[in-house]
Amino acid sequence: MAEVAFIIVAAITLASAFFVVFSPKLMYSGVALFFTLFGVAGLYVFLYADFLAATQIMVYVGGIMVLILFGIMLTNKIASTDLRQTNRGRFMAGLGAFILFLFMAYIALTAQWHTGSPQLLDATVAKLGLLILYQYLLPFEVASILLLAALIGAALLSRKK
Amino acid sequence: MTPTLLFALAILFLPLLSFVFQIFVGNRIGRAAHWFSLAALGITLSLALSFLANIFITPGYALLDVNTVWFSSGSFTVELGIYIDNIAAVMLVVVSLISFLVHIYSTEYMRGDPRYTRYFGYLGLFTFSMNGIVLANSLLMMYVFWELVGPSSYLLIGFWFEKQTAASAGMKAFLTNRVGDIGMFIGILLLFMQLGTFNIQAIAEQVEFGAFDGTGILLTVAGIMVFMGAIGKSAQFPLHIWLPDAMEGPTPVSALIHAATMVAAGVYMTVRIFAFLTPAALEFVAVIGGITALMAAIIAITQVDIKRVLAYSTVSQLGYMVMALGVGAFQAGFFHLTTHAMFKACLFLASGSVIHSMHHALHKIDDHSTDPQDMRNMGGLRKKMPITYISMVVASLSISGIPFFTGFLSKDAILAGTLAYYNLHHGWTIFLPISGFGAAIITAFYMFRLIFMTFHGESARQDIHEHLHETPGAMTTPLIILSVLSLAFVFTIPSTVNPFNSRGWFTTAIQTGENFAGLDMEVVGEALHHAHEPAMMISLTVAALGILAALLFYLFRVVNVEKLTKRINKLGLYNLSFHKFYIDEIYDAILYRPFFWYTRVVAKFDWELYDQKFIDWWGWVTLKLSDWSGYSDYNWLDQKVVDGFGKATRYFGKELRLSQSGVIQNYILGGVIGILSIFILFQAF
Amino acid sequence: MDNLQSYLIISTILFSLGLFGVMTRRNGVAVLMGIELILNAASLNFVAFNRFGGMRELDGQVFGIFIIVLAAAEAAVALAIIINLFKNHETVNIDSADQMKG
Amino acid sequence: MSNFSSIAFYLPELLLVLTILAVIVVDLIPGLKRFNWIIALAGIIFTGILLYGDYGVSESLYMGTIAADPFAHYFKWIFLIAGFFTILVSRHTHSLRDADLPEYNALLLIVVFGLFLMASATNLVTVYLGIETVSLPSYILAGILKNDRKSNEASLKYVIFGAFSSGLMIYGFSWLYGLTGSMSLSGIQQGLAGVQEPLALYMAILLVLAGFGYKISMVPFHFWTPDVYEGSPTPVTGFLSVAPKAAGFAVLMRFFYSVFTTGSMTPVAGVDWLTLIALLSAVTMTFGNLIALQQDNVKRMLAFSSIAHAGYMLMALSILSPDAIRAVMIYLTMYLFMNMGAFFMVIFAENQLDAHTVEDWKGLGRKAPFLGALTVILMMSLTGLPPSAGFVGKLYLFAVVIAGKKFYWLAIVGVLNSVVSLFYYFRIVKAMWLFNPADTKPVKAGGVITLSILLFTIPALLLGIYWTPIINLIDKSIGF
Repeated sequence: MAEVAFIIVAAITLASAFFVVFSPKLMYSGVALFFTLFGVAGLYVFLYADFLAATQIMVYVGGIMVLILFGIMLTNKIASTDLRQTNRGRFMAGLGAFILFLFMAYIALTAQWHTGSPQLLDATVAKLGLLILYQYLLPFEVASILLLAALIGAALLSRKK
Repeated sequence: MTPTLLFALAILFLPLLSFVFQIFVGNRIGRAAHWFSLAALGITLSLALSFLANIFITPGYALLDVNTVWFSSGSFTVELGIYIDNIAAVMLVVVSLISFLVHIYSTEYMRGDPRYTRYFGYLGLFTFSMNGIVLANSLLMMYVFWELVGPSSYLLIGFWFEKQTAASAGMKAFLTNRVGDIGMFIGILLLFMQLGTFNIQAIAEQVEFGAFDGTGILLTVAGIMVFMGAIGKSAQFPLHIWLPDAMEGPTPVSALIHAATMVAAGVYMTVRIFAFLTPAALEFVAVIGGITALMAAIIAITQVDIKRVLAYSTVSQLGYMVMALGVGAFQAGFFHLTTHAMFKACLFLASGSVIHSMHHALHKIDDHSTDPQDMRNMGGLRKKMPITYISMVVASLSISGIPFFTGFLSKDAILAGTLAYYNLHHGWTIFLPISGFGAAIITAFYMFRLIFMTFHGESARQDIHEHLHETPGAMTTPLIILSVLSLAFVFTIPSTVNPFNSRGWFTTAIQTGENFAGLDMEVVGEALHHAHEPAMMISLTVAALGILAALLFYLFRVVNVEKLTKRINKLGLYNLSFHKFYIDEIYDAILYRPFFWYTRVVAKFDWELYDQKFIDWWGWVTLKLSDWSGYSDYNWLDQKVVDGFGKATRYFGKELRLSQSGVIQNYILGGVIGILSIFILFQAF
Repeated sequence: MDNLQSYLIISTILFSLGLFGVMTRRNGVAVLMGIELILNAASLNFVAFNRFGGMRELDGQVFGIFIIVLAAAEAAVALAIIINLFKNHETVNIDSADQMKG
Repeated sequence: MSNFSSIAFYLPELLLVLTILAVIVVDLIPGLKRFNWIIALAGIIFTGILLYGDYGVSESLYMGTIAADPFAHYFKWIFLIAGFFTILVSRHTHSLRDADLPEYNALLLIVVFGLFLMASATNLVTVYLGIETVSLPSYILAGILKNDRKSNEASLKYVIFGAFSSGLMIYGFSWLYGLTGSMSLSGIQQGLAGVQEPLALYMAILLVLAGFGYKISMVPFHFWTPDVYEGSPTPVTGFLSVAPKAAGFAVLMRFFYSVFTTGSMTPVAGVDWLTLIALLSAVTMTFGNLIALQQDNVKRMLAFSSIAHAGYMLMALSILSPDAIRAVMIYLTMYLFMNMGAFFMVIFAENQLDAHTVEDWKGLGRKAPFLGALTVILMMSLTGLPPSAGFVGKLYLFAVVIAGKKFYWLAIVGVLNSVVSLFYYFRIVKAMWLFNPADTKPVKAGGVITLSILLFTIPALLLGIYWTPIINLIDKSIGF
């Protein structure tokens, strides 16, 4: 049962990712990205990363996706969301990405990754909370400064003058 | 601080002080500011002379050898120091003497120039960097001053930068020198990495005790690399191309930089590193010198610009010095450096005097199109400018290697060296004496061609001639001093009075007791001793031949024989003059008649044909040779190699530029393809 | 199917697709989507390694969280820049910004 | 060290954060608005004082996520100097007159903070955060001239290329994590000792290198450099060409010298990244120099030359020894002065004459002889002619390569390249001095610009003559 569910989630993720990249219509790409991000969140669930899955949905789907959709709407008339692709670089880009994919897939399958027994964790939230506020306190605080920078910057660039 | 050290520091920094003074204060004072520079250089000269006197009293010891740690960190210690031995002391005198005389000369030559004080400042800067090279005890310090010489000579060559040619000549000199300097830098680093020191004495010592591992190939490479610097700075083949162009600078600058001091820096440096040049490296040095000496001499024949003749002659003489070092006669080489500095500075300053005078004359008749440096516009100047004329003749005799003049002493020693080298090595090394003697004959020829064309015969332009006059005392005094210094007795008396013996006090003073990696000095000394006499004979013959040829070619062609006979006629020697010394008859008897007879018998050859085919044969050959070498020099080296490098880099730059297409996604594609190709490349191998 | 390799393959595919999208999409917003795919692929990797590599701590998941946070910040800035471009160039086609080259 | 006790060693950064907040808050109060730059400068000065107090400290802070070690300490000075003068000069840059300077100052300070983090990061999380904290505000700084199309274009290219490279980098990070099971650099180094099959490690190194290579503009991740440098406001360009590049080298050295090595100074099993760096170094400097020859825009020329400088520094990193780190640190110090000095001169030329191309610079030496003379020194230094700081820097780099006895060819390539560089640097000198300007009316720069150029030219010359103190300082700063 779990296997079937995994295959379905994985298939949705990859198929929608294909759509994101290949769809000629920008709006469709945006919607497809929505599914991809959801799919990745689903994969996190399979990996017992429930908090991360929730974050993914809240931040990505709730935040970044909305931003992107806003971006699309602000810069296009919805009726003409026609998106042409650059034809010149497409072949070379495809070839490059594909060869890189082959190499990486080969390495991913054959490499001798760090091993150990798979963890069986049910509640990660408490652990993660401790980790972030103890081991990773500094990065956590620094991230706030980074967000501040993004805030200032985005406001600075978007406001009229 | 010992007095000696204090003096040495004064020698180094007084010219710099002069520079600082002229740049910051000079402009406000105006013309009188040159007194400061004169005083500074005067003191420098007298201090240098005091060193020379000390050396003369106690030769063979280092006068000063101080060392202080400049900085030290871990494995990297660099010391800063001054080393004065007999060689350095002589060099200091040469530099400060010529510099001082050029300062005096320039007060007149540069009169009225809008940047008069700045010019003196630049001279000071140059002298400072030059003295730095001489005083340095480590290769690194020498390199630093070596590079400092570059910009200061750049400033002087391009001093009249309004002239586009002057500006680009300065640039060319600077860039060409850099090519050699880079090699020198690598060589210094190679030595440092092997031996862990920049100190020249320490390097020589360690090399002597076999510190260099392996078969010595690395040492050879390092030596040749360091010598590259000399190839650039001393205008050796194939980097000599900048020197003739550098004549765009003011003439006193040419005398200072491009005759006496800067170009000699390369030779001086080679003398310094001589102790650790391997036989293979020395062979390389000798060949470079030989090629340069002969080639430049051949080129000099066809030049009509008075300064260009001298420029090529300088290149040729530098080739002599380098060749001398290569064959192991390094004392002869250094001796020639010293004598050459005197007579070549004299020649340049004399030519400057001529140009100055021509320039003023042209200015007076309001002629701005005629080239004041073209010898074809001169002629008959000797009466108008007797002091210039006499000093130039003295210097020419000296450079031609005539006994009683300094050039004879040093040149003879070099030629003996090449002959000795051939005797020791045989085979292809015959090239070295051939090039030495060949260059000697040509030198004598073109120098007297210059004299005859400029000072003898009829004036080519009477209108100019009327306005010519001898230059003022500030310009002639240096000429007189330098021509006196071109007389042999200065370097021999009191040790020897024999004019054919070069072993005067000077050669004793520049003896060193060092051992050398490259050569067994005893063998070389022995061979030199044997080669001395034949070399002298040949060189005398050769010099005489050269002058004779010049006489035939230029004096008798230019002088109107009819006028001469009329003048002689007044003295009553009518018959003789009537028959024109019977020269025509002699010619007729021994040349024409047999020849016409021969032509009548054989074919329809006539006088013109004979003229073209026979008399001018030598001229034709040399002209062609010189044309060809001039052509190859310019078209091949300059255009193909030097410009070719520029063109190639530019071409590739242009092609590579296309990668910067302006489209960000192509950039990312470039990054991805970069990763892929690196990955494949490194996995495949 | 629930093993490390299958997650790695999924992530690799996402990565390559993202790369392809970044290289070929003309619209700036679409390029941004490609970048999001790459970031998601990396994040997925971290979490998968965390799960199967026998790590004692949950560092991988923490890194995943940071990636999400930074992706949000980056998206905000990038969109602001793209909108600014739109104001000046009247288009979001990023190859229209090729004034500087060579 | 625990989080709480780490604060004692984190005071400079904390003060920097306070300054950032103060600058933002002051901007909101109408009467105090114009003081924001004084606050920013004062903040940097006081940060410097606090930083001085940390001299000689070598501690691992915040549960090992960052380290306050002498190595990072040295780099922090470079960032502070660069940041201070950039803020100072920006106020006197005409092209920035209409920009929002309070935000500009705040963003610049955030970049400095990020640089601090980059130099001291010892954990994958902090490395990533550091790089992003530098990049994100930089994107905005590049595009701060909102109505300037070139500035827009610069920031767009910057953000896309930056996001792409950091994506590659964290993908590489994830593989490092997967191979070793650790996030801290020391843990990764120990974990890598057990890696048998180096293929995955090799790919990971390449991907990580993409992220660092982008920061130091190494070929083939250099493409953004010229466009971004040309389009950004000049003070930003000057800053970007020095500070993030230095931080990139700091991270690169920390990574490659402490992670991808075994304990005994040899590359990690089976991955010959030394040859890789040597190759990339040769390509990088050749590329930068050859294209720089073709440029007419001075800023763009300096951009390509900065690529070439990165190549020179990489040259030393192809030898695995403490000397290499020292040589790079020396060169970065020299580079800070000579390159920023050159950019200040560009600001002067833009301010007073609206000069952008070499053609526009013609006769500048006549119009402003003092600054012109200083520029000659700066160009000499950038070319690496003695006696100048650039020469000393190159001396150390070449010494490392030759002492390494491995890549002699690389030294030759480097030497040929520095000959080529002479041609374009002296094109500027030639334009300045060998042409007569249309009018010889003297041009005066503002006091601050003149002072900044002078203050950066003096070290560019002085450090070429006497550099013992710097060496001594660096020698004490090599420990990771």
